[in-house]
This record gives sequence, C-alpha cells and structure tokens, in this order.
Amino acid sequence: MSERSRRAFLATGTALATVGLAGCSGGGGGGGGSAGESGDEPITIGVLEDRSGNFALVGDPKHKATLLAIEEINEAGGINGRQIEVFDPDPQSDNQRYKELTERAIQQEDVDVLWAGYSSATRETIRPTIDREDQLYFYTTQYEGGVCDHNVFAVGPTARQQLGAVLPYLVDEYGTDIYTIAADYNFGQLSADWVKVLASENGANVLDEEFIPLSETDFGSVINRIQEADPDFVMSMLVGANHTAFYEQKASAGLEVPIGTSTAMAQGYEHRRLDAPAMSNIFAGVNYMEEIPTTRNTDDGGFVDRYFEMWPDAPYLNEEAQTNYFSVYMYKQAVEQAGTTDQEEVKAALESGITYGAPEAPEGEEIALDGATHHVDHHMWVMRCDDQHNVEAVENRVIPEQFLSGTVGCDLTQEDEETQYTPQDYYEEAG
Amino acid sequence: MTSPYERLFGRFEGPNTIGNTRVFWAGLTVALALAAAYPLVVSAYTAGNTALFMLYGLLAMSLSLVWGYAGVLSFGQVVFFGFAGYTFGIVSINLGSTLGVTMAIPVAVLVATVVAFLLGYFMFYGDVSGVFVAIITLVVTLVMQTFMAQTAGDEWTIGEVPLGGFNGMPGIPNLAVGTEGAAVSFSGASFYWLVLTILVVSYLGLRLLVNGRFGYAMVAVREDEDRVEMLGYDIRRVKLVVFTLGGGLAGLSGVLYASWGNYIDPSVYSLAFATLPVVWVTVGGRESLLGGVLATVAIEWFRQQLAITGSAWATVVVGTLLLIVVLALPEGIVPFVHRKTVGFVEGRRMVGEDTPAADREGTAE
Amino acid sequence: MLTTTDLTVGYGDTPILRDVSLTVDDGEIVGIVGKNGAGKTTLMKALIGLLDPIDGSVTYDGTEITDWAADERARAGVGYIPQSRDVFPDLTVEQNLLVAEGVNADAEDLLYGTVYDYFPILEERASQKAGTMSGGQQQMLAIARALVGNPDLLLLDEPSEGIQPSIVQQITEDIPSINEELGTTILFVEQNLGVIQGMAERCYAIERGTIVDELGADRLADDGALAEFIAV
Amino acid sequence: MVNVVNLLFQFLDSFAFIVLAAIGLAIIFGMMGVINLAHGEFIMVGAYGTTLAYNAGAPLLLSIPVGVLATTVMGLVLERSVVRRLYDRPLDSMVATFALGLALTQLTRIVFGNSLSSIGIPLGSVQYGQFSYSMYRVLLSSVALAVLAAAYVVFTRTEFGIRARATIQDADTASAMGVETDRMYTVTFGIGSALAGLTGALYAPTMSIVPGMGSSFLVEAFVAVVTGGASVLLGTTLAGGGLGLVNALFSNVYGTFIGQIALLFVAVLILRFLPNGLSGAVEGVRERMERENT
Repeated sequence: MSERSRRAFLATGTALATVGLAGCSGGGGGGGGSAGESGDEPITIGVLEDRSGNFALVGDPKHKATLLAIEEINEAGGINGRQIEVFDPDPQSDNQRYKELTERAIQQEDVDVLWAGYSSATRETIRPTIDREDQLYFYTTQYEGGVCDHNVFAVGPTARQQLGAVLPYLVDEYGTDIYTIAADYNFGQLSADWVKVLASENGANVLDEEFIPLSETDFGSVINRIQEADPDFVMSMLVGANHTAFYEQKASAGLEVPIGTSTAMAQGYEHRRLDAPAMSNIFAGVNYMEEIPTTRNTDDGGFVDRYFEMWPDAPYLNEEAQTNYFSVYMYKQAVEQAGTTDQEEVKAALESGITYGAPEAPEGEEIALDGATHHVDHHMWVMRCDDQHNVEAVENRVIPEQFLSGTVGCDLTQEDEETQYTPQDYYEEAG
Repeated sequence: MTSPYERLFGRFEGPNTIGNTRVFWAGLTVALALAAAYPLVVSAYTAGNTALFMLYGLLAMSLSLVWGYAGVLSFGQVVFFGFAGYTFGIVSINLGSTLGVTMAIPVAVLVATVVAFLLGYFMFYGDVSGVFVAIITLVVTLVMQTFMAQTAGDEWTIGEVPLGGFNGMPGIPNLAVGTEGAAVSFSGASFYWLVLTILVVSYLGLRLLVNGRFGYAMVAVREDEDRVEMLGYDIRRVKLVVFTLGGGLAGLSGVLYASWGNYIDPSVYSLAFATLPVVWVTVGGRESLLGGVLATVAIEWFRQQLAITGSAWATVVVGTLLLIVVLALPEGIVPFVHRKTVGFVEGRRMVGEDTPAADREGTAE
Repeated sequence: MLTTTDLTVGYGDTPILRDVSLTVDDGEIVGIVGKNGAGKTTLMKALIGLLDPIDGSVTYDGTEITDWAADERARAGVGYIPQSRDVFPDLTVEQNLLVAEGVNADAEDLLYGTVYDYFPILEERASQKAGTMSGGQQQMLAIARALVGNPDLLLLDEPSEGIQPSIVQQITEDIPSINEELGTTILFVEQNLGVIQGMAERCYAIERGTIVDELGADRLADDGALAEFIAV
Repeated sequence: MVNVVNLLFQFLDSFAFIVLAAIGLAIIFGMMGVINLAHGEFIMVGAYGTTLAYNAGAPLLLSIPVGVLATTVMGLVLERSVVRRLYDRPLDSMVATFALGLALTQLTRIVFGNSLSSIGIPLGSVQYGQFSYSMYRVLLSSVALAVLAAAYVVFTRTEFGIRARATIQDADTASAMGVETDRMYTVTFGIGSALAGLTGALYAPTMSIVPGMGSSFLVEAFVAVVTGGASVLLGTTLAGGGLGLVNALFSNVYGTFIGQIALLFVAVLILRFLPNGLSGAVEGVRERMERENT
C-alpha cells in the first residue's frame, strides 16, 4: 500500500516534469556541458542571497560568508588554478525576482554552480528552473528535509537533525510532555510532524500543537494556552521578525517553561537583538552558531575572526553563513576531484562522498556529504541561552541524515529523482 | 465618402485614445514588426524575460481601463490576477493533460471575471465610490494575502493540488493549446509571441470599446457621474461592466504569469505587488492604453537591472524616481510626450470639445 | 471700499469675465444683476479670492489685494455668503459660526448677540447639525456666519435662490438694516426682481462676462428696465 | 474551557492593537482623503526613534516622545513637500506614499542595518492562577482609549478641530471664512503622523525592530478603517471593539489562526451588510432617533 502510493506520487512528479519539459523549446545553453573543460577561464559562481527585504537579516550573512570563502580560495590560487568570479545580484526577498535571476544566472551568466535562497518557498520557486536546466544548486538553509533531487544539494541540517539534537536532550532534562508551536506554513507544519515522530521515538508525547500565522505579532492567547496545557517544555518552530515578538512577550508574561527550537538564535541571533532575559532557557538544536566552541571556529585566526576581518560591521555570523562557507569548499574539492567544472561530473564527484573540516566540527573531525541523498551528516550542537543571554554548548554529536537514506530510500547515485518527501511518507513507510 | 484609411482605422479612433493619425498607425505597425522580430535576435532568456514584462503590461492595461477610462480607483487588479493564476494551476495540474491545460485557461479567466463581478456588484450596488473603492479593493488584496499564506495544511488541497500556503504552488505547466497529439505548447520565443499577440488583440479590442458608445459612457462616468445619471445611464451598471471586464483581463494576465514561472505564491497579493499596476499606469499615463504597457516594460526592466547590480540603493532609487514622476508629470509620461509633440493641435481641439467654457460656467452658476 | 480694474477671470486659460471694472463705496448696497451664465458667481469667487484673475486688479480699502488668498481677504474684513449657502453640514450651527470668527481679524468683538437677535432660530438650534436644517435656515446661518466676525464688506451670492418666499422677504428686510446698523458695505448678486429692488441702492448689469450697464435708483424702480437683464 | 480573565486581557490586547494600528491612518484618510501607504513606515520610524533613544541611554518614558517627535517632523516635512501637491489625486497620492515607504524602508536598512537591539517589555506580568499576562500589553488598551478620547476632544471641542473639519467638508468655503486651510491640512497630517509614530513607539518594546516591521500593522489598520466607515474616531473605536472581540474570542478558543480568519471574515460581512461601515450604521440609528425625538 505504502509503496504503491509512493510510486503513484513519483509517477505524478514525473508526469509533471514531462509536461514542463514538453513546453521547453530548446531551453538555453546552461546545464550539463556549459563551461569549458580546460584553461584559465574563471569559474562563475551564482550567489543569490537576500540583502534587502524581509529576509535580509538572515540572508546577508549568507552572502558575506560565501564571498569570504571565494576570496580565500582565490587568494590561495583558485580551483585547479582557475579564479572564481561571482554573479551576485540582490533578489530583494522577492520570489518572482528569484525566478528571473535564476533564469538569468543559468542562461545569461552561464554559472557553473548556484547558491540561492533562504526560504523553502524560494527553493520551490526556482526548483523547476533548476531541474529543467539540470543546474548544480546548493540550498544551504536549515529546512524541513526530504528534498531528493539530483540537481539539489541541500547541505543545511534538516528538521530531523536539528530537532533530533535538542528534543531528546530536553526529554532527559525536563520530562516527557511537549507543547508545539510552529509557524503556519510548510516548514512549520512539517517540523511539527517531526516533533511528533521524535517524541514517539523518545517516549515523550505531544500534548498539543498550534500553528501560528506568519503575520501574527500578538501572542497573549498562545501564552495562555501553553500555561493551561502546562507542558514540561515547549518546542518552538516560529520564524521571522513577527514571531520574534513571542519570546519578548512570553518573558514579559512570566512564562518560564524551557523551550527547544530549531529556528531561534542560530539564524536571526535573537539572543543578541532582544533584551535579556527574553531568550532565557531556550535550547537551540543547530549545526552552527557564532558561539560554538570549536578550535576551527573561535580560536585566533579561526572562522569567526576571518569573517569579521573581512566584514567588520557585520552583526552576526549565523548558521546558514557557515553552511554557505563550507559548501563552497566542498564544491572546490569536487571540481578538483572531477578535474572539470562540467556540472554532471561535479555532481558525480560530490556524490562520491566529500568530507570537509567545517567550523562546526570539533578539531580532528570532518563532516561528510552523503552522496546518496545530497545531504550532510552534520555535527549537531545543543546550545542553551541563559538569563544574561550568554550561549553555551550543553551537548554535541554527529547526527546523520536519516529520513531520506533510512526511511524512504532516496539514492541519487542510483536513480535521479526530483521529489520532496514529507513525514507523511515516514508514516507510510513505517506502516 | 469614407477613405480606405477611415474604413480600416475609423472605429479604432476617437477622442478617447491617443494616436489617431496615419503616422501613429504606421509607427505602431513598425514597432510591432520590430517587437515580433525581437526573439529572433536575442537569447531565449531575454525573450522569456521580456515576455514577463509584457504580460505585466496586460495587467497594467486592465487598470488603465477601469481607472483611466471609467475612473474606478481599483487597487485590487492583482486579486483577479492571483485568482486566475491559482485557478489555472489547480485545474491544469489536476487534469494533468494538454487538453486539461487548454481547458484551464478559460476556466481561470472566468473565475477571475466572476470574482471581479461579485466584488464590483457588491461595491457599486452598495453605492461605494471614489477613494473608498480603492481602499476596499486594497483590503481585499491584503485579506487574500493573509488568507493564502495560511493554506499550508493538508486541508487546503483542491483535488490533488495543495494550495501550499506561503510556499506557493509549484509545478504549474506551460501554456498549451490543443489535445494530446495535436498541441502547441508555449515557452521561450513562442510564449513571447503569444503574449505579444494577446497584448495587441487586447489593445485593439479596448480601442474599439473606448471609442464606441459604451466607451463614451465610461468616460462620461469618470468626468461627471451626476450628469451621466441625468442622461439616463445606470452608472452602477457601467462601472460594474468595466470592472468585470478589467477583472477578466487581469485574470488573463495572471494565467500567463502562472505558466511563465510554472509557479504562483501569495506574494502576488502583497501590498508591494498590488501597488505595481498603479505605479505602471501612473507613470505611463492612465488615460493612455499604450502608455501603461510601455511604462510597465520600461519600469520592470529598470527594476530588474537595479536588482542585478545588487546595490543596496536599488529600491531607494526606484522610490525616488517614482516620486519625481508623480509630482512632475501628473498626467503620466506618454500623454505628456504626446501633448508636447504630435498631440498639440489635436489635444487642444479635444479639450475644447470636452469642456466648453459655457458648459463650465453653467455648472458654476 | 472695493474697486476692480479691468478684471479678467476664468478657468484655466478660458476667460469667463472680461475687463470688469466696478466700484463699491463705503456703506453702499450694490447689486449685480445678470442672467444665468453671465459670470456673476465667477465674479464673486474672484472677489473673495477663490479664483485667481488672469488679468486686472482688485483693490480693497486702498490696498491692492489681487494676489491675496481667500482666507487673507476674509481676515481683512470681507464676509462671504456663497451661492447655495454651503454651510458645513456635519458641524453644528454654533460650530459653523465659530469657524468664521476669524473674518475681520481687526474687529473688536464678535457679533453673536447681533446675529442671534436677527435670527433667533439659530440660537434655538445652536447644537443641531447644519446639514439637517431647512434651506432657509441654512441661508440664515450662512448670513450669520459671514456676519459674526463683523466684516466691513459683505459679498452675497444669490441669497434668494431656492428658499421659501417668507424667508426671502425676511432676508430682503434684514440686509439693509444690517447695512444701516452695523455700517457694513454690501455687494450682492441676484436674479430676483423683488430682492434687487428691496435691497440695492444701485446696480451693475452683467452680460456674457462684461459689465454692460449701470443702473441708478430711478432705473431700478422700473421693472421693465431691470427685467431686461435678468430674464432667463 | 474559556477563562474569562484570559479572554478579557486578550480582548484588551486586540482592541489596543487594532485601534493604535489604525488611528494615524484613519485620521489622515478620514480627514483628508489621503490613503497613506507609507503608514507602516511611519510606525516603523516611531519605533526606530524610540529604540535608538533608548539604546542611547534615555529612559523608556523619554524615548517614546522621541519616536513620536521624529515621526511628526517627518510627517510635516513630507506633507509640505509631497502630499499637499496630491490632495485632489487620491491614487497618485497612494503611489507617492508607496514610493516614500519603499525608500524609507531601504534607507533605514542602509543607515541602521537589518535590525536594532530591542527594548525589553517593561512592567512585568499580572499573575492569576496558572495564568499570567503581560501588564504592558494590557496597559496599552488604556493608552488606546486615551488616544481616542484625546483625538475626540481635539476634533470636536477645540477651535482647531472644528476649523479642520470645516476645511475637510468644504475647503473653499472654509478659506472664505478666514480659515488657513493649508495649515489645517498640515497640522492634521502632522497629528496623523504623530499618532502613527506613537503606535510605533508604544509597540517598539514588544516587537522585533527591523525595517519592515510596519507591515505587520497594515492588515489590521486598513481593515479597521474600512469597517469603521466615514466617521473616523467612532469608526475606529467600534472597529477596535468589534473586531478585537471577535479576534480575542476565536483566538482564545481555537487559536491565533482561526482568530485571524474570523477577524477577516467578520470584516467582509460588515462590508457586505453595512456598506457605510460600523460608524455609518450607528450614526444612521442615532439620526433616526433624533428625527423621532424632534
């Protein structure tokens, strides 16, 4: 039954892709064999990250960290002796603009590889173009998980990895009754599903869950409902500037329950922006924050130092910035391994299993790109914020991507797919 | 005695449109020929990109009609645009065949038209007028944005297609006409030609309309509602018809939009996008059907170029230029240029006919 | 008190009044007669400053005020009673009067006592919304409003239009007595024979935007001579 | 189970938010017919002024007036330079204010970065049983009432207010009565700006201070103005009360999502059945009663 429904879903996906292709007359010259094989021609990297509009707060560090990696690589002699050039317009947090600029990056600028977008909505906006052109694409935001697409390398941590880091810790520390609040869109809904999955895996139970519109800024009733349910801890997947108000309002209302999150602090650095103690006793499950105590990160001359040397006025070095940074290096390794920037060959090289000593990994360890799923087995951290808004690491371990590899059996080395799986598929697989 | 010229163009001409000369039609023909040849000399990307600006031009034209000609201050053309885009996605993905795509086009335009009719009926027959129309249509836009952003859950699935909430609806097919086996599908250059054709047909159709009997009624409603009413017209009906028609046109534009990007999301209902048609038409000249289209293409091209520079000042520049145009050229660029050049003589004649001095004095006394 | 010299006024570039020259002396009651569309209201609007002249000049109290805005002219002592009354409908009677307190900024005191004496109904209805009163009551309010600041010159635009005869009669008697008691100079526009004859000391006749005649007291008494200029 | 105290506090909270979000917009629209699409940015400027003053070391009670003042000055400058040229062109004034908003948001980003560190919410909480509520959010409802009362007094009981209303009803006649109509418009726009600034200043401690923050007030603001109808202050009060109650009740029972949907749904019903808005309906009833009495 479950297998059949998945097949049916795949069939629909393929049919859609075919319709899309049927309409594509010639398509333009991007894709597989774009760049020259040899010589000193520069490599062109497309970086579409928001520097204005709603997502600028989280998008700007991504842009800056990418440029840092590129500058470092260029100074060290480039990739296979070729310098890197950047095409980096500002999509202004506007999905339509993303669509236009993605088309332009591929067809006009002929980029060899593309980094683009913060939100899942942006990724889904441009994915049809990416797949039509078979463009090598890195999506670096922490996200709901489940994208199994031979053109997409979703190298940020997934909800299952982030929540899987923090939720078991909180169950151990505080108890088994969970109350979930999540932003009312795909990311929030799917993350809430993952909370349920992880709760049952860890012997906990979700008392209730509430989805909050992205435009909401008034959390009085939410706080009252949490108080009524009286959970041992809250899981919060609230996102965006509006939802930040929750943390200030819950502090003001005197709600002192511990909160686990995959979204707060690491991306929008709420612990730096909000007045203490709004973020007190909040636990973030993340692969990276500016504060994580690894030698590659915080030692003299480490990642943090280099970043702020290049961008002295930057406010914070966030989770996605690090992902952009290390994935540029992973791309470099793959090109060197493939000996070409031919996109299909670079994809194959990436699929062969690249590892890299990213700032998130402690000294002596590396993180691994899983070729089958195009995801990364991240080194995950549980970061606790105290009432002075100091952040400390309370736990860390490697958490591999499990859902695509373990549950739905996505293997892009064997079969090219362009799908996004959801926790629904998890239940179906689990029977 | 009518000359061949008059037989051919007479019904397209009148005081309600700019460009009533042989020179204009000759120029338009040349311009169209150049526009049609454009995809042959540029890349598929550029053609597709320009097609996007042109389909926005259709949206602008729908606003020129309701605002410029009938004086209805609609801020909600994007509502019909969005309804049609979403409907096209829902129907075409559900049916999943070329025939399905073909059928989705009229269904989507119809839905947009019906939505416009219902909204128009309730406003105009509720005696809402003037700036209140603007604010109500604006509120409908904002309400749609808030609502559509909240449709992420499984319960918001129509057939097999989830509305998708904030993430929007991906996988919308390209436009196609025909049945399986005998179909024309539009993308790249062919999509460009399709949009150009629709734009030209709509333009000529609207010229017929505004220079006909109903067109005079529309313009009269804009100029002086009370007097039109005394002449025996039902102004509510006139407004409703124009508003509905404008909704249909905006809907057609929305269908083109959804199939252009194979995608639609709630940002089509955002304040920023809702304001764009007003911006285009204000800059181009609201009483010129062509002005809005030209301004749309120019403004969108310019905005995109600014985005490509990646400059932090991009939106500041756009805002400032817009402000300058609104303040310095209240009538819009195209009517201004027209008045300063070819329309000088013609324009004087028209003003004279439109508002005779004695007429004004009569009102004043 | 008031002189215009070659005054030309219009909407945009289209003149409606051409080369109008007239004089009103201190304490006079002067009428302006003319048919519909002759330019009478345009003249009144130009005198209060709601329309800018294309050419010519206006002198008030020895000062040239051609470029003055309406509110400046009002504060210099020009009271104005617009055609079809134009009271502020959503304000109460009392508030309507209050708005006009600034007319004639030089005046020593406000004439609430006087206007309530003339129009006692206004005191009774002080807190009623002006828009809910009858046309005649609104006309009284418009006159009272123009008077409350004690203007030196009063401009009246067709006070009889659309009002029941008893109130027309009352106004025809009140205006000359205001002129007498308060010394207010009065210039009015009218088409009603009875009102003109009851109020005016002399008259200008206006046709197609120009002054075509001036009528003294003797010709004013002659119904026929007057009717020539006002018959529609 | 509905907790009455929770419901009451949530109602006061919603009421305050709707009234304060709408009041500046409502005055500028209702009094002058100008739809200020930069309303959200005016609120943002109020919040930025307050936050910057607070971060520079001023106490909150002094920072709030700083935000209000900054917005007022900006409003006055913009009225003098831009808005006054567009009084008879309502859609053009929408385009102009939209353009202003666009530039203001991005200028703020360029000058102050993507966010400011925020002010904590003062005053702590009120505890009752297992529940608690932020005192400050509740207190805002009394501020909202005070603002409404003050605006009512200004526009109906002062010479300025009466002259301003006369100007709005008939600018020509008002100027012929000696009213400096230009000044009335300027001051009215200034008052509207000041109130938008006050809203930003008051909500600054409870929100994330980012350049786009003003947009979170827009839906409530426009919905309140439309459902309120032509009589601005009465309309805003009724909209705040009615929509606030609907929002609080449904949020309380079914969650914020249903709360928002219910608010929008009721707004549509009001528009459908009361085309003159809530204030139009109430005034209709009052006028009928007055006529029966006289």
